[in-house]
Amino acid sequence: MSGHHVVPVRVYLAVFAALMVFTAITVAAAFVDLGALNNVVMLAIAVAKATLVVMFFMHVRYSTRLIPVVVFGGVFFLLVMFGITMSDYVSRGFLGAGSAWPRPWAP
Amino acid sequence: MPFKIPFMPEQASSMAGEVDALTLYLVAMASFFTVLVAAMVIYFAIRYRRRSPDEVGGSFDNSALLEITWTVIPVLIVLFTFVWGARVAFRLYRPPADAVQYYVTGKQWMWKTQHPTGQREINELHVPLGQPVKLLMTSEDVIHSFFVPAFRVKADVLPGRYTSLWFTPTKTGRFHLFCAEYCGAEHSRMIGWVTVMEPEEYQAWLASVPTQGSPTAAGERLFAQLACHTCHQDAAGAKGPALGGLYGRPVALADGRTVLADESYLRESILNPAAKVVAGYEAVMPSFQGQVSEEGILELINYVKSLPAGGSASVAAASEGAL
Amino acid sequence: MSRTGTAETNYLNAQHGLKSWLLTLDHKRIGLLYLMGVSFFFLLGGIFALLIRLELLTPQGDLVQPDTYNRLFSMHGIMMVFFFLIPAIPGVLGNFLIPIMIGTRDVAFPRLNLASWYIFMAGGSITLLGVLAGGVDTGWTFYPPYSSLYSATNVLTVGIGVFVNGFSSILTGLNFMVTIHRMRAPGMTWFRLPLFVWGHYATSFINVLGTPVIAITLLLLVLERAFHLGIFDATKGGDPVLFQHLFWFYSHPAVYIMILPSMAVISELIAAFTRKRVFGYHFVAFSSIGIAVLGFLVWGHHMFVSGQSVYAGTAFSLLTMLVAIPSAIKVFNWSFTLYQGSVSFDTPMLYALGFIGLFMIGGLTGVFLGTLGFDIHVHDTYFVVAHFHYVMVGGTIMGYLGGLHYWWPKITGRIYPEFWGRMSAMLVFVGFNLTFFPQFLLGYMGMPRRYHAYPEEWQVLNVLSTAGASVLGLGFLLPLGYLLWSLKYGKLAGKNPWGAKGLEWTTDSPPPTENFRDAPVVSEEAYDYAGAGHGDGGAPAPARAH
Amino acid sequence: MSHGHSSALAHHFDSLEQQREASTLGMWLFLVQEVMFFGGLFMTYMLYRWRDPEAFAAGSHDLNITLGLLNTVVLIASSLTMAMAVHSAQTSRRRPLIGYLTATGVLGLAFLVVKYFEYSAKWEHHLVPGPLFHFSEPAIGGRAEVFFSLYFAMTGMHALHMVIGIALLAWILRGAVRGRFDASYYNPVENFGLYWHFVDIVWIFLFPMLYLIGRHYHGGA
Ligand code: HEA
Ligand code: HEA
Ligand code: HEC
Ligand code: CUA
Ligand SMILES: [Cu+2]
Repeated sequence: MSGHHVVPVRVYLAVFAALMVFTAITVAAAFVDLGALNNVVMLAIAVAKATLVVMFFMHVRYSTRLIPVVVFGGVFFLLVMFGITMSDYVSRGFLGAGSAWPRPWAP
Repeated sequence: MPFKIPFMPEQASSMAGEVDALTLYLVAMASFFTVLVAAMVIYFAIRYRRRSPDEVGGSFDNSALLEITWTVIPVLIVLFTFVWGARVAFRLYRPPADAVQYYVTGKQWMWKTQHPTGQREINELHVPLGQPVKLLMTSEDVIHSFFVPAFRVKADVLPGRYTSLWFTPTKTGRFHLFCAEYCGAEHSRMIGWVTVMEPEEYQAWLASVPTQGSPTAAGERLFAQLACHTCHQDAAGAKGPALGGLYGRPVALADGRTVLADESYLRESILNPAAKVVAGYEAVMPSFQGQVSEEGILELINYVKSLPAGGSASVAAASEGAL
Repeated sequence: MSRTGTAETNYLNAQHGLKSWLLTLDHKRIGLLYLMGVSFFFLLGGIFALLIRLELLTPQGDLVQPDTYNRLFSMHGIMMVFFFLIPAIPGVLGNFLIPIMIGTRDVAFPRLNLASWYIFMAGGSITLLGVLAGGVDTGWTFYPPYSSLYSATNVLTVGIGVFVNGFSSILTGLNFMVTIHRMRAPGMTWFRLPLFVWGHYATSFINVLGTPVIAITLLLLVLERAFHLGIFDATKGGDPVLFQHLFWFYSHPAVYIMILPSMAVISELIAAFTRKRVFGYHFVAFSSIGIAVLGFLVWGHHMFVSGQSVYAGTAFSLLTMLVAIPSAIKVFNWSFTLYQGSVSFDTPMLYALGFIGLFMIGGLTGVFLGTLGFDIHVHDTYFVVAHFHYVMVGGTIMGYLGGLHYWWPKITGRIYPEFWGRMSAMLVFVGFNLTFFPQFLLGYMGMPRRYHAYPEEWQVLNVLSTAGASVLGLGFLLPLGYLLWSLKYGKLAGKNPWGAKGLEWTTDSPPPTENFRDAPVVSEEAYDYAGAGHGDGGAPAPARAH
Repeated sequence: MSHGHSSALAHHFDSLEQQREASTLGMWLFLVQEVMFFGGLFMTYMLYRWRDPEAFAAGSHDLNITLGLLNTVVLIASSLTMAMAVHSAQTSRRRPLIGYLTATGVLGLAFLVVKYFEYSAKWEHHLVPGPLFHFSEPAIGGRAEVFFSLYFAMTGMHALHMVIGIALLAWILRGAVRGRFDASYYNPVENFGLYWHFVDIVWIFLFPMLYLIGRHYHGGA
């Protein structure tokens, strides 16, 4: 059965190396001022690292179909929480003065 | 459209009729479905009642046509309902341009109100008939909610922020004012009255109430008292920016962002000046947190709002967007 | 196999002694443990409710002090929601029935199941401690900054109690999901599952995804109160409205945690008492999933006047409208199941019919509340109170009682007295409407909720409501009496007293510890009363002519 | 595959296979639950950072990036040793299993020790939210408090998970020493591994979000 898949040790080592490299990049990038891009890079790298851990260390790549569905389902609802809540705050200023939780906007 | 239906509170604002019309539609819609389903259930239950102990039911147990019918029709109905409800709501949110601003501060457990001309009241608010009124509201402690059933308006009143609501009274009389958001022991006693008067009567009433001057005047006094003017003077080389004509204008900040100078921004500038530093100035303004009451802040804001642009005579017309 | 129930060993008499109950891993016994727990909390919550209604008999607020009143409705809401309604149907009926219905010996993780009960009781006990120490007065919604900085009551204790209890829900949901995925008997495909199981699957999904969010939110609240972190404090740059977002992110889906299991019961009752397959099986099954998923997108309808953005409010209003559709589909399908059925009016069916009517009114008034322009006026008034009692009491409790009566013979091996059953169903129905219908009117007239005193013009309707509550209380007390009575004196039930379909009716009453003497193999659709699979619409089949 | 472990099969399962799949699914659902649990904290972080990026950058500036980086490396390394432990169990090698589990535990403890030094430094610098809180930069002042509240809430919750993890690890290790696990039965090891990796992933997000956002913050504005 798929669940008994034994992942070769070199895969683990490769993943570990990749995680280390990503860590180095993310720290290095943090010292360079990229403006808003800093956040994008930081998050992209964190997501990539997490994906590696999930796929290889946690064997999702080798598991039955149900497991990825569960994982991505969970992440999806997390994004729903983030997205909808932020949409409230972002749109509070739209109507102009008065109600906005003080917040910058570009005219 | 004034009409009187039992169990409806008095209609005393320009929006009350619109809300009630929506309500009547909703009740009609719900009655239709309730009667439909009840009739169906009762009829089937009697018509197909069990006649012998080992009888079983028929095998007609699905129909795509029926499923589509009773999915699509409710979808259309709720979409229609949504649109109607949203239209009413947007009208409830957007005050007319000629609305006059009053001030409300919620505090455990009382409503403090102030007229544009400076008169203060507690748990009472007098307003003239036919005049659109906008309330700018904040709380000194917990969340409260300003609710006048006869006007069909309600809005939460939050600490650290301004919210607003508006109404145009269409009927004279005294109307219940409730706090609708639970706020502690005396929540149910945080109640009062909104009194709607004929305009002349209102003027007479205003004259009869002693006042220390308009909020703007009070703000001016505070401005001097707190020594704001030492930095904010319309002179070159002043430590702080000139405040004339500030309200309603976008302000460029030191970090490159731009903010709209609305009440919330002014408030933040006084309580937490370092949060948004104006481009070209040092962040030397001290915080006045704890030194001015919520009402004091409102008065200061009022005063700042009244300052004419560039020292010229015309008071910047408050271009108040909707809420 | 011609064994006849109670003479044999069954799960009740297989072992004796308190220890055999407190350490049991048998899902059926755990179900009974839950029955005791939730009944206790229901009675407690009910007593608080009666005191609320007594106070509201007169406008002056003369029975108790305002802060006592505030504790009453807070504890009433907290007990009823967190310690009764959420655990009731999954804990009692779900636990008892899911493994039997899918043809297996137990849930996937029996030890975890028992742990869930202990966590539930621990959470309940901590909360009770808070109650005994003086209660809490924040409302069941715990809004800061009142709860974090101003309330002088036991917010910490109760908050921790509810927090702990959350893990019971999460673990039960997890257990059910794994059980349904991995433990089905041979031949029990997804679309042969009874709708009861589908409903609980959808519920479990919400439990696993939603409950942790309220857990962390309450934890933040507790930390805020204890250490003044500033996270929900406007004077420190936090936002109290964020709490509301996080709270309702769970607590709206939680209302579906409360109703979906009840809907699951209703599907079973309708099928059994019409002796007919539930109309539109697939639609009913998928609408449960639809409710669970859409239910996560609408929480902001509790915040229309909270200072939330108008645009967000509009979007929430639209989504709220859509979440009503799957419920509508269910109501129509249940009603149409009666068509060409063989309808009998035993007690469970009376509850089921009552459910349809009351849930419909509750649900439709929910749609009212989702309508933006309407909600601004009635938010935080008795209209909302009436709405949610229609769905929670008229809906969930009706379903719970219906289910309890229906499976009582299976659970205990005894039949309850039918006459008293029907009496209580009628009393509940009448008392319920008398209690809560006037509250719609009060709400529209403007009576705010959580008010200890109110203007005199509203007294008449309040008196009606209080009168109704006493009838309702009686209606709830009756079953407590006669169900206990039937344990000893009820008629023996036999395997299948209702002539119903479903694996649970093929095993003994009460079932043996391992549920089935021979492991079942499933070869037919659910509710296959007509005998030959199921028809494809079109001409009515002649099966009724038996 | 020999079934030397029929005692490992609980009575209500039909096969070890079914039991294993059930426990794996259960563990994943538990982790999804954990994702939502931490999600509430991340939501709070996101909102307040969006609202006051400067205060967050200033607060972040005061965290010790060297220790943060060290802990990141320690934790990722412990994830590797944990993966290797599962590998050893899958291939029925008891000694390496014990070794890797021990290594994982030691690395976990190392993480906590570093965390302890970080926390005590914060305490000394008055960066713990509460009445003693004091942020040295006047332009930011009390605004940084929410950042530190979140710093402690998030890393504290993470550390709590580490502590629980280490306790569980001790229990797994005991099983390993007694030879309970081999290729035919290792799902406790595997499931514990899932938990441990999850805790690692949380840190993978916490590290850049808390430590790295203030690197080019130079005070003032
Ligand atoms: C069991 C619990 C339960 C259930 C199932 C529901 C179901 C629904 N609820 Fe309710 N609700 C609560 C419990 C519940 N609610 C509680 C406890 C509160 C108050 C919390 C507090 O503040 O303390 C509340 C509050 C509440 C509010 C906030 C009110 C306010 O505070 O201002 C709103 C607003 O949208 C709402 C909407 C809905 C909707 C649209 C549904 C829908 O799911 C209903 C769907 C059902 C139907 C629609 C009926 C059947 C359909 C037909 C008969 C067909 C025809 C239908 C159409 C044409 C639409 N609810
Ligand atoms: C499952 C949920 C549930 C249930 C079942 C009930 C059941 C009832 N509820 Fe409640 N209710 C809530 C959930 C529920 N409620 C919630 C969430 C709130 C909001 C709280 C808040 O604002 O924070 C609320 C609020 C609420 C209010 C509003 C309070 C206010 O805003 O000021 C009222 C007022 O009438 C009320 C009444 C009732 C009544 C009469 C019942 C009846 O159905 C109860 C009938 C049951 C009994 C009566 C028990 C029978 C037992 C006995 C009779 C034993 C008696 C024994 C002795 C005296 C020894 N409830
Ligand atoms: C020590 C000098 C000083 C004092 C006293 C002072 N301010 Fe300021 N104020 C400043 C400076 C400098 C700025 C611009 C930098 C900033 O935004 O922090 C400013 C900015 C402002 C702004 C935002 C202006 C804009 O253009 O956006 C407002 C509003 C304001 N101050 C109001 C007040 C009020 C009201 C008081 C008295 C209660 C006050 N200030 C007292 C120095 C001062
Ligand atoms: Cu103020 Cu309720
Ligand atoms: Cu809701």
